[in-house]
Amino acid sequence: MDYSIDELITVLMAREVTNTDVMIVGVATPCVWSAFTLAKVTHAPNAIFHYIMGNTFVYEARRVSLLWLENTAISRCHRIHNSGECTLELLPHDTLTTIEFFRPAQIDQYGNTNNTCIGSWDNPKVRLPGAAGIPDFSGFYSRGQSLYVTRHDRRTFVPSEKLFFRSGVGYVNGQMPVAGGAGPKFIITDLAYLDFDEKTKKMRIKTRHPGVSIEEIQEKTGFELIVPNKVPETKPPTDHELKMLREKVDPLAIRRLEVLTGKERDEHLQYVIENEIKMEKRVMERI
Amino acid sequence: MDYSIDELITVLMAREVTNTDVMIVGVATPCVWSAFTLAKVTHAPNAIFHYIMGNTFVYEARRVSLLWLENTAISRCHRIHNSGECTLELLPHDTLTTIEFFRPAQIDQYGNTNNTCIGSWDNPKVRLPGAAGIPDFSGFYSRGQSLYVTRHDRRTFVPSEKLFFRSGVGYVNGQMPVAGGAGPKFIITDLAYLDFDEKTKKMRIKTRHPGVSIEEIQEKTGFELIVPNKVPETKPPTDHELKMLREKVDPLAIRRLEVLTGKERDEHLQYVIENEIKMEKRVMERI
Amino acid sequence: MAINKIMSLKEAVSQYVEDGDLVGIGGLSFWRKPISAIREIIRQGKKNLGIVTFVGGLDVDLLAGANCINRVRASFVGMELFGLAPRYREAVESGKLKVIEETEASIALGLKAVYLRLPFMPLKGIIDTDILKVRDDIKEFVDPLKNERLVAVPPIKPDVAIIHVPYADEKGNGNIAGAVWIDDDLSKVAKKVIITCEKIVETEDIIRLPGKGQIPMQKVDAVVRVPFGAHPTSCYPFYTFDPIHIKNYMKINYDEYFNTFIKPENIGDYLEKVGGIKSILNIIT
Amino acid sequence: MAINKIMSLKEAVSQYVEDGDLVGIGGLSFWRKPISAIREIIRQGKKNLGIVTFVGGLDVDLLAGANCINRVRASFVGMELFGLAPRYREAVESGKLKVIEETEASIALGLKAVYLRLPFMPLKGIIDTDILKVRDDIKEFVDPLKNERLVAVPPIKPDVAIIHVPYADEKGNGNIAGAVWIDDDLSKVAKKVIITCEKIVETEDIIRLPGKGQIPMQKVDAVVRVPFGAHPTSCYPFYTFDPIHIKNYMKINYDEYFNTFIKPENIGDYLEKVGGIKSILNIIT
Repeated sequence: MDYSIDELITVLMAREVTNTDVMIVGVATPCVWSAFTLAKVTHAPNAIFHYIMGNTFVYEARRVSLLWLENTAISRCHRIHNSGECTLELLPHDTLTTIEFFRPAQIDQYGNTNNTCIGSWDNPKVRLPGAAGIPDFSGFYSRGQSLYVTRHDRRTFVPSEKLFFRSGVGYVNGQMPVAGGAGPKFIITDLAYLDFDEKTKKMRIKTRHPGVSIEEIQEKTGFELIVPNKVPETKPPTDHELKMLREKVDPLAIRRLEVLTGKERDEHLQYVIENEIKMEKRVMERI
Repeated sequence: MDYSIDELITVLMAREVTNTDVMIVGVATPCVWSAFTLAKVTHAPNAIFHYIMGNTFVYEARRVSLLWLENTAISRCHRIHNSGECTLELLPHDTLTTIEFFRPAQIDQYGNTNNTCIGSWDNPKVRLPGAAGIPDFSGFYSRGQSLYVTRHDRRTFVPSEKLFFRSGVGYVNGQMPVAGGAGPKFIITDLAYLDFDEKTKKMRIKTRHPGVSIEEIQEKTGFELIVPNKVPETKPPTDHELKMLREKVDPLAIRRLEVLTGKERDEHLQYVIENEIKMEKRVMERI
Repeated sequence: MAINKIMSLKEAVSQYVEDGDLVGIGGLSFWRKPISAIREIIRQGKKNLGIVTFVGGLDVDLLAGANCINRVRASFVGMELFGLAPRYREAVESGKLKVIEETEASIALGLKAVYLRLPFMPLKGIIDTDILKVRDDIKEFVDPLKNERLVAVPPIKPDVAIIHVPYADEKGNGNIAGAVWIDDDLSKVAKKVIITCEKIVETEDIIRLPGKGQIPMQKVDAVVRVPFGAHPTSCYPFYTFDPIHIKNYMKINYDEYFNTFIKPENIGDYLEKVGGIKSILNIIT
Repeated sequence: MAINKIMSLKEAVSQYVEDGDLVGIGGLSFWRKPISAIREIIRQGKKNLGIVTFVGGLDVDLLAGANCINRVRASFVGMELFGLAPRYREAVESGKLKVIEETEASIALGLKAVYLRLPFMPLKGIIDTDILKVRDDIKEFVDPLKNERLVAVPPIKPDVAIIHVPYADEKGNGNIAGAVWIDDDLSKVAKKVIITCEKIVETEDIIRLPGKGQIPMQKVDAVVRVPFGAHPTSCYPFYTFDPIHIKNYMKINYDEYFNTFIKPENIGDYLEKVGGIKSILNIIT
């Protein structure tokens, strides 16, 4: 089956989930939520959702939603905490939660990230939302940090000296994180699956997506990538993965809001809103 | 009306409670629980119970119990926390909880206390239960520490050099507590109401209980007490206080377990147990 | 004799929010934000407020647009999938609004430090970030037991906390049906607390509600009933955020927004402007 | 495919408790203590265990009497109004059992430190106590921000936590109906967790129970059903502690106690020895 880029990214993220994971569903990241839900209904039925929208653990999977996610996160949870417990206990802990995907506005060759500002901090061209909890947890995960970027370009992939603000810590100067975690593990983008060289801790192409050349990936990256002798093609989504994603997990394609821009995005947002405020659709389907 | 010593101590403690207090009910201190309950049903109707047995806030008053206090502490609570929140947040905080009575095994002239051991720490004659939370909270209370002792004698009231272990901090060397609280405020005993001299921070007789002489109090204290020119007699329990305490608050006189010893105590414990395991008495009366 | 803390929004804000205060705001981006109280703060023309909130969104943006605030402590400020927060951006980029860079843990620990009267709390997470370069009140130090690298973050003590909750009693017990976020900590450490609520219930009911009274009565100064008081943000389990209103908010001129939606004091008048019962039907769960 | 962690007490204790382990025990003095698991530990002759518990009582006393433990971390160990803990006293006074002096806050903070991988947590409360004289792993230091006097307490990481709960599901979610004390923290930071429970319910039921699953499934290794498994301590909301048994325990010779009450492996046999249904009628709520 044909697939779109949001579908590819979502499927690749889903494949990272294991059956014993506790999957951290953040706010406003429908690709991640879709990926976790897809994993849950395909190969990881015992995985647990940890919803930040709710501060809850939830065992069952429900359809992805823009407007009604509080219902999904809260009404059927089997544990509820507060953000103090979430932030200071569950998230940095290695067993209580296990997998989280971060999306940086900028990332350098060592996996250091910036979500704080474009331009200088005290006189920013664009004030971005901020670090959130990324530095609080990313250095802790023993299985490493999971990252994704929906538009692979030189504005996002920058050399260290062009990272405007280091709001998330990767391999600073090639070192392991102080907090004891395994450091950045991989980045899933619209062009490739990238990981980090074990020795130099620099970013490396692991697989290139179907139809994408190594040259294109390098060209759209603001620093030199490590290119192994063999760079296989990314295994594309299977028909089953696509079918589940489209029909069950995220039929309104809310995930697409993470990849679209401009007018197209605005129209899709309108489409999602209109569909979700329809009376008869407010109970989130259990899948 | 005549009254017993447990009744006097309980009434005096009750009088310390104000209408806006949050009263910390510890475990195995029925005098304190009786006192708080008495205050609640007499002059402090808006006071809130904070039960350690339950880690709960409770607004309504119930009869004091030995066996069924979990029911009282939990079934009707309007807030429930865990000990982490209780110990690290509510108790040291100045508004969330406000009054707690501690009973030391030893106390010196500066209000330093010992609940850890009799004899040297590494070769104790008697291993006592331990510091519990006394040092964690006592230095914080802005209204000061409230103390009580059911048997005023030279084994309990000792000079600083005979305090075997300082497990609770009073005015160390006459200084205010490091944690910022007001320090020991008063001690209610079976002989007197004692407080501390504002300047020297040494223990002082404030009132002597009816029939007790200053000489007797001093004689039963292992250090020199400050004796003001005027030491009035303690105002004895009123008929209303006694009636409420005996008939409503603690009809089985469970509080007496804190003052009795030996065979008398054993028999009273048996009496309380027998009465409380009776089927028809298991719902704690709301008062 | 009975405790009764119920008052009007006007009274509560004028009595408990002072110019220059550090105001703790509950909720998350556009979920259960005390927006009716924010509108009242704007109407009363409060100035030089500081904000501390776990994740800011419409709350911070409205206050930035109205020039009520000069500093913000938040781990994140944004309008989620609706975009960056427009007035917040403008205020920060023009230098009018100071951002005190925080993370989730630095805020959570800063609040926790207040309870035990600690001058700091230790943290590993933010070591090696640039946050340390722009926060001179955060210091790296060597821990006294194991010589590990650590960072010391200072306490955060709000002057007043403002929390919207679905249920409250007149004594000030507040029940949050959904996510609590840091609202319990904000209430517990703030010097004064205002809660706005959808419904006033009896203490008997608080006892029976899941989660009971997460906001403890002894900390609460004012209880204000404002049905749909979080609109256009959500209040679980009653309604979700109003996506149409928020989409509109992202485009509309601020003065027009002020005149149409902030000026009306009466919640009914406001809700009529928002679209009346048909808009409410869109968002109730 | 479905997760099922249910096993026998014998299996759970032999598989997850090793000689020398630091064992975290839930409950408080004689309230909701996992006594059936303690009896199993004694029967299996475990040695050199350390105990960490918020407040110790019958649990610590039984283990001290059986010579299973060589160190105890607790803020308090006693039998409440029934007296001092007799075997604990004897073991400490004879030098067989080492007390690591703790307070409520030093234990609570020690557990909290584990989450953020902190080498210490700061505390004011215990400054100027003699606890600092007998704990060389606690140090006074000067805080890096305000130069205040502080004390650094180290992390506490149990090898295994043992918690008795009224309700659990087969996945390992545990619900505590009454006071949680530090049992959630013990479970969350311990390397392995055994829960014993009164009743096995479905996850669907955990969702509906007040407090839901305070003990999170992902941390739990073994779920063991033992009705009256906390006896002679309490398990709210089902039964309170058995005052007659505890009074007897205070006087009886330990060997006799062992032979009569600890030896029987089967919970029914044990309860018959305790007095059977008439004793149970005394304590059910």
